[in-house]
Amino acid sequence: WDEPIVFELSTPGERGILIPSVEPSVREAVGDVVAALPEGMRRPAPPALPEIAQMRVLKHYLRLSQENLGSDLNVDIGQGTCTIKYSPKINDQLIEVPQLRALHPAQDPADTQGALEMLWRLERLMAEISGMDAVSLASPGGSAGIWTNIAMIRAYHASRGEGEQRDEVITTIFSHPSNAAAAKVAGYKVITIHPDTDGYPDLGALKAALSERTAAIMVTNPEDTGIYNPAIQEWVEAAHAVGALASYDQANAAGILGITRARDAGFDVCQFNLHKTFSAPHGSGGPGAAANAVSAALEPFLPGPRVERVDGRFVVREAGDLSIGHVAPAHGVILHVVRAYAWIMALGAEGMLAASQIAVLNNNYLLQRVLEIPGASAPYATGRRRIEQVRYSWQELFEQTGITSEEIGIRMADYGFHYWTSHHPYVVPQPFTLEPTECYSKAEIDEYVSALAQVAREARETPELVRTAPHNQTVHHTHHDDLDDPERWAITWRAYRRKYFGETPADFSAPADLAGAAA
Amino acid sequence: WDEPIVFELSTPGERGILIPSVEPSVREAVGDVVAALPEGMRRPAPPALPEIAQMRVLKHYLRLSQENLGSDLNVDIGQGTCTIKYSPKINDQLIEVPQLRALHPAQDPADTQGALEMLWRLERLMAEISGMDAVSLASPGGSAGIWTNIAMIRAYHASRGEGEQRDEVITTIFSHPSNAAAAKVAGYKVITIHPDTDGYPDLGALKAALSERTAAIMVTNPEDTGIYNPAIQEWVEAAHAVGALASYDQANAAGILGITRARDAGFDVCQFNLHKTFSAPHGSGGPGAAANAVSAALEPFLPGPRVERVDGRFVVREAGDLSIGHVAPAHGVILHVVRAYAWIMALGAEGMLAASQIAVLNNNYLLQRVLEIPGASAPYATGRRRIEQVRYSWQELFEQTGITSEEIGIRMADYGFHYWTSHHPYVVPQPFTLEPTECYSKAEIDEYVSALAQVAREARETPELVRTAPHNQTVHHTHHDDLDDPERWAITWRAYRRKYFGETPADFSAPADLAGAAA
Amino acid sequence: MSEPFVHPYIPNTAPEVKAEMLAAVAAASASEFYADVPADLRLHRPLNVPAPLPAEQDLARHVRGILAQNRTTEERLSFLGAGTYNHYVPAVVDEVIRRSEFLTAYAGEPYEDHGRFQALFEYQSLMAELLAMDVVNVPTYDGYQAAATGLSMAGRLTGRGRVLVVSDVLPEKDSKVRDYVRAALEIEVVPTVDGTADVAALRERLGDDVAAVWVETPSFTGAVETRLREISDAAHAVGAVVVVGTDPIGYGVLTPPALHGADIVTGDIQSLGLHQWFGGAHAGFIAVHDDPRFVMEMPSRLFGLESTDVPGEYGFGDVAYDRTSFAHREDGKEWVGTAAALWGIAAGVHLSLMGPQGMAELGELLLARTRYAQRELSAIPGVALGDGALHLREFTVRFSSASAPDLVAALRADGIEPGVVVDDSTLLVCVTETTSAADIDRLAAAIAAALNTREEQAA
Amino acid sequence: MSEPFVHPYIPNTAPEVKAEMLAAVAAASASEFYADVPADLRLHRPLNVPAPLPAEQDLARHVRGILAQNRTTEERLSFLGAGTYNHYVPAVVDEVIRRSEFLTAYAGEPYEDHGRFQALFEYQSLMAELLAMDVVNVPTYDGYQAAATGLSMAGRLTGRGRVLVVSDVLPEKDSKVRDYVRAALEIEVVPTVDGTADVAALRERLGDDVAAVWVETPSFTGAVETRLREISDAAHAVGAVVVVGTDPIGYGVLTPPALHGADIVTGDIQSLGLHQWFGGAHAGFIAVHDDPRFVMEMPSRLFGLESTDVPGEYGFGDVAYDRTSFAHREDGKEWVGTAAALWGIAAGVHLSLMGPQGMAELGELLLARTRYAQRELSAIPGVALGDGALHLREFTVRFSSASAPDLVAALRADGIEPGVVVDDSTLLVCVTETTSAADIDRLAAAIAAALNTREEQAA
Repeated sequence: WDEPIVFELSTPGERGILIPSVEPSVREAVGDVVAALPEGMRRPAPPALPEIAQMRVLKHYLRLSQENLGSDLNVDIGQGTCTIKYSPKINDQLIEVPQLRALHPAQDPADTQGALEMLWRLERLMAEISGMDAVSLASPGGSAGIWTNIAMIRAYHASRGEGEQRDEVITTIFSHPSNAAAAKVAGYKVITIHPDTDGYPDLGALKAALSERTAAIMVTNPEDTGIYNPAIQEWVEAAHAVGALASYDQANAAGILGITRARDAGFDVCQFNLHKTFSAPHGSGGPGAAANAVSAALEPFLPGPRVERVDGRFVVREAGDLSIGHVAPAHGVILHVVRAYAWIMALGAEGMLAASQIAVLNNNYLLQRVLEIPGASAPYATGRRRIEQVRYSWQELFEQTGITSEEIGIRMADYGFHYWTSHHPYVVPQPFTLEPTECYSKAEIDEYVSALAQVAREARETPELVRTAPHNQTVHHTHHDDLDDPERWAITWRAYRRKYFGETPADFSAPADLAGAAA
Repeated sequence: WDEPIVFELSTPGERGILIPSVEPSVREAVGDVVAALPEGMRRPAPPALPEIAQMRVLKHYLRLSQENLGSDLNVDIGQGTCTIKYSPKINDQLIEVPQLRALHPAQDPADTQGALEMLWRLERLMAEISGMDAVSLASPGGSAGIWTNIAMIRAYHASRGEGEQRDEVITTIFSHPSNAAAAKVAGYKVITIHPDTDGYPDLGALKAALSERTAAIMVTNPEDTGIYNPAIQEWVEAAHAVGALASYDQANAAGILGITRARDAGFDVCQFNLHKTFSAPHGSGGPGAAANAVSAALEPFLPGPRVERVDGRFVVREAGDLSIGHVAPAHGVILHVVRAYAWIMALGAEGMLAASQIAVLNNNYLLQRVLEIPGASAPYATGRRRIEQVRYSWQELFEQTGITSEEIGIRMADYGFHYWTSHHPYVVPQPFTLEPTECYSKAEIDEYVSALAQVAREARETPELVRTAPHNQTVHHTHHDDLDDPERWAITWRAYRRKYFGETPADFSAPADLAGAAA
Repeated sequence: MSEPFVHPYIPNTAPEVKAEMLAAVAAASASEFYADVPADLRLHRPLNVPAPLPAEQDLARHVRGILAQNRTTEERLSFLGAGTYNHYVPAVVDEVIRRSEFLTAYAGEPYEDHGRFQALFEYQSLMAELLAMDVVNVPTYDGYQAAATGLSMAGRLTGRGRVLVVSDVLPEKDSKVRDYVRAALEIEVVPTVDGTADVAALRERLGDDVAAVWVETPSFTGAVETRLREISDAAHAVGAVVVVGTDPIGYGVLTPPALHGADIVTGDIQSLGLHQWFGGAHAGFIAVHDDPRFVMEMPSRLFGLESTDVPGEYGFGDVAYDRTSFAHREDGKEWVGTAAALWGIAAGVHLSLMGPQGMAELGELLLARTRYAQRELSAIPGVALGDGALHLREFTVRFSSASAPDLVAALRADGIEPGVVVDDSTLLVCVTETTSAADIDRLAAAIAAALNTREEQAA
Repeated sequence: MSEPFVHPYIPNTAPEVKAEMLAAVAAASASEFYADVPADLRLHRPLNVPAPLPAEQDLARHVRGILAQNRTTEERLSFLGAGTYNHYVPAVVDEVIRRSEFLTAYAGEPYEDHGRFQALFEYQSLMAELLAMDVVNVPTYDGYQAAATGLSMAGRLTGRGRVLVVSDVLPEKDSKVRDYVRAALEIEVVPTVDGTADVAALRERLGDDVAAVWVETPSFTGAVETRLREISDAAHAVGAVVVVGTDPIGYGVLTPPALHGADIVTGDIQSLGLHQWFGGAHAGFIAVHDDPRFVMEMPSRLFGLESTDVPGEYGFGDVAYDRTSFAHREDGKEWVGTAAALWGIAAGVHLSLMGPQGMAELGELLLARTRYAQRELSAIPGVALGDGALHLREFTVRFSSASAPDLVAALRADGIEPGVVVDDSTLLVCVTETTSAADIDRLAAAIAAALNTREEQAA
């Protein structure tokens, strides 16, 4: 498809959908409410939205959808760190019912027992999976869950009068950047530990960094390299020894469910991503959802509202005074709560263990196959097994051919494969991160590796072919330099028309001159 | 995608879905029921179905779906005679509810009042739209509806003792072939009237063919040429004059809703296609559904069961002795009944009229634009308006370039457009039939015509490009001669493997030697 | 609606563009296009239909309000079968067939609709494995039509006019088939004995004027025909064709009819991935051996695999298109039209998910639960099994002293649909994988209680 | 499950292929891969979770059984709002966002995920027209987060630490915002007068240490701020940023905040095409002018249009990626992560369907029904409006002698959810296009009846 921008489809007078008319009885009672608006409150001209009949709107978005690769369509091994699992279709069917869709959080709890029971059940499952005492499902995303972690940690120290004193958070460079970023937003100074020469988190460096100023360590484990920190318990103990809390980002838990648990290593708080580890779909980038699990000591700090079971019925309670309050509307992303619950119930203990073990088997099989490709390497922990993913490097291939990892990724798309090029932080040179999860068959993994090997071969034999990719996509090579120049970036259609064609919309208003603001 | 045949995806031991186990209490009570099967009743080896995990099955079929052009995706003007309308998404949502999906026809009618009311309401609407007295929605397709028409006609004459005498049915060459074919199945000799030199149905020829042997005339109007028979009333009167019935195939009613009605022209019986005129989706070729509408005289012959309204409740009655009986399971295709009802209710009288008028406006606009393309013509009724479609001809272009209509159609697909090449009967040379319906905007019609003009230009300038199309599709030029040779046709994967690779399946059995059968 | 009528479904109701198009074709108004429709045939008033609901939310509320009167088989405990079965439909099946690309496709060519052709070819191929036959059609309307066409094929093949039916046939199906074949075939009933064919009686009535022997297995009462091989041998000996009507649900464990000599195997695929839909979602299959005599008699489309310009690539197309009414009107084989392709895709997805092990386990589960239900119900005093045959999914019970309609009424009051009434003393009971042992126990208890109450009232 | 564990979600549980892969990597069993996990951290028992339901039909029955306890707002007459609104969602919106291609996509690049980039760019663009601003982000979690980030942006921009809030804020939102900005900003309340801002009091408290003035319109009580221009002028005069929290539903007829001087406009798009989902489907927007000072403070992704190698072709990509935490961890602007992109696509489809006329008609309908409901309810003796402000969709009523919780309990018994309790005598009532005049009449009658009953009981 060569599908225009939606505004280009507009024909004056077309309607996409009709709205009920104001009832005559209402009209008679209230008159012309628009004309009666106070001075200046009536919009001078209608918004310049496009006018398009229904079928064409549908067609537009269906065509756009076809210009997209969901995990239902491709072999999504290339989105390492993202844990792209199969999102079972039955789970989508289970949520698409009026009993969830047409439910309001302020309804009589007698009418929402099913939803409340779902929340309660998943909390209990997550407590068992993490080994923790209490769980909240309120956080509407993985990073949001990390924020909830640090907000609780901050409230905990504040409740003990140590809020001022403890102003540092320690993380590792291969932990997800949101750990560092959320701690910063919470007001903390962030200290980042780099790995030792083997790629393992450096316990010595941690101990050197810990002090009575440390509020918490916030770490991902296994890290985005797929390496599990064998000294994780020592890390937690060291943190505890200085009065700090230990926060566990379980974004990479897909290989360790039923193998090892956060609480067993001593952690005080952790969060799981329901949209990764527990199979809820990624929705083009959200909604996501996190489960925050905490020890009994941190339970009073969990966000509200809380669901409790009393005499077999489920009741909603506002959280207590120590709580960090509300972190999102209502009870969190109920869609993902039901999906995650259904996924766990479809598998059970044996199934979750099998999922972890097969994810790890797939990953180590993939590791072996990738390392057979000339020019590819897996930095750190050479010769050791990995958990569920590996951060690889094309450095050798780059040195030999000048082809970058990003260029290889774009060429991979020509073969119908994803390959994510965001590998924060850019510590590994020419990185690529692959995570096969338990959901791909050997045949699909082999297919992916074959394409990767093919592109690596092309990098040597026909580098221009790789450099000028894509050749087989909806669009052609794009000019990214447009995007970093404020004079040229175009974040909306109206800005594009204004900047490139001088069309200033009638309702354009200039930014305020915040004269004092720069001061 | 280069998606394999589903059998090629099989890996031993994979499961796509699991089945509940036999309960221990059942097992204990009944033992091993499979082992206990009578001699020869246990299948010797499991069927050779593929073994594929769930996500891969899903991926397979999603990929196949993307290799398909639904009317939601393209500008479906090229499937003339098919009346490809917008099938409103709300109508799909309305049927996808347990209240229809999980309903059994033998349930207590008290539990199925909603479904019965839908049937009753649509019957009443169809009676008004056709002007007829009674309606059945039981026929599961358009041609099935034609069959129901002729079956009722046959029963009618039989009830009057004229079953033997009346053994002929008259149709026109531009009526849908199922009229002729169904009459043949019903035991009738079929007489086909060809148009006069202007392309209008030839009233003189009809009169010459009518006799006391005529059971019925069965005609489409407007015909597949988009020409409305201005003498239609005279046709009906002439049929009635010899004691024959008049059956109206309303497959092409999309341009005349609210304009003119079957009963007003004197017809005794007619059928509408719910999946064309009333917007129900075509489902890759079904299910369809027909509404059979009849005069009071034919009402006793309608198929059963019948829905009646008694004291505000809906009851189900078996049809009487004169009825042709059941033509399909239960009450017909309820999904399409609800969709058609919703479509009518969304439009109302004014909306259906507008739909007809715009369909006809679109068609005449399209006609004008197509005739501007050198090499295209619209045989018959030159210079006159058409109703909702036109059968065009590329004869002139073919004579000039040697490019056939079929080749043009294949090349059109390269531009993302459908173009149906089945134009039964092949009376118009190098035919193509376009039907824009009311659902396409002027912009889309223009887009389609531009592509058509472009391909016509290519036929002159770069004929080889057209002849070797497709260039831009999932597959390349296929070898149709495989398909007409019994030695080479491969109607199933197992037949393909057997014929081309000599793999005879374990459960293969040879056709019986029906020695006496040829006699 | 007093302003210019503009509707979301009809783009060119937008006044400006409509005027522009009228001008382009030099028409003053749309009525000009109807010059050929005589004035006295015109409807000079608006259609008399209810006021419309052009706002989608009003329409949705209205239709949902009507349908909300229905009570589903999820709200009732249902043992209803008789042609429409409550089998579980995997979510993936629904997901695939509701895709716009399949739902709204129609008659595209093998190039731009490659996916549809492949999906239906695969459906044919998967059914072929289940049935152990080499040719299966793109679905026709339903199992009724499939049987009617199967018999008609036999008539054309043999040039003969008699059909012997040796099984109990679902009455609605019998009605359809008889009227359909009326012009060419006469159907004679060879009454069943203890639920299945009376092979001796069949042998007596066979002759070289018999076009076909028609076998239903499972039959109307759910009885599985165990003597099909004998029937086939007898039929073939006089040159008659064996036409079977069946439900493919059991062939993960049961021997398919082809291996017992059936020539034309027909049936319905509603059991393979279609919801009940009030009986409105059926599709019929016709399977034959790869023998041109049979293939050339099939009216439906047959999608075949073919080679393309690229070696190793699969293309698809219509096999022997010249058979069809599209090609030859009344000289084609019966007719071909819009039938039930989408349901074929559904069944294909279903079989792809089930695989050999799924179909085997399902077959076993159905056999076991059927047997269990037979035992539980026949253990109730006053209840006996209708016959001693092998049953799959359905069976009849006879009440010695109670009326079947009364019993149904009594159980409906408890939220149970115990089965379909066959006659005053006989009930047709159906169990599937959705009716658990506990559900069957509940049925048995309710019947026992109802019969007891009846006895007490009588006493 | 006693046989080898094979699961449909995990292909390589198939025993043969699993063994083959283990052999390929020279591992005896999967446990070898966990060499780095110390033995004393291993869980040496199965997780203590309920027995699984691996058969899909059993799982479906179980989950549906739990959810069947819920009673929906289709079964109850609901006037509940307070942040989650019952607006009609067009079928096309649901159809688009449930497409596998959007539902299961994630972090693809602009080439293979061109459609996702375009759809979200279009969402940004459509919102921009509604809001009359040139920059809108890819959605953040919800309106709470959007306001919190908007205020944080103002703090960073100005380097100041005071925020003056001049509107009534939804308590849950206030809770979130305060905790989020705690490290950088102090929020001071300027109490409202008759439902909206006390501009005089604001002027008194403004100073050059004020980072932002925070306006909510419609406010917690549904009051529309009509003096935003004055507020903006006063704020700008001291170099403070005007941050608005809003719901975009009314901007088909109401003047958008940017035209009254707002600098950062934030809000929630649940009203634009998302179902209620028990409050679990929200997404937040942040809109600013195309001023790099503001743009560079935004934490979310911003998709921009760019040229490609083919003249006239549109490509897409991330604008100013270097702002983000992906690029710079704690040195980025707050953080970016999986938020609510799918809901942005939904809102884009919704606005594409609605067009200018749809949004205008909807705005008028909401204003009219709100006014109508205010009139009907305040006409009941003992019921008064909470304030005299202009309201959109929501408003409060005060009961002179009844308790709001008691009244709610009484109406629930009639199947009506009359509103959200604000305090013992105050109820927050919400009307939308799904609550018809007849529905409002029914509410008024029920409240009148309940109050009467109360009086009678008291008498």
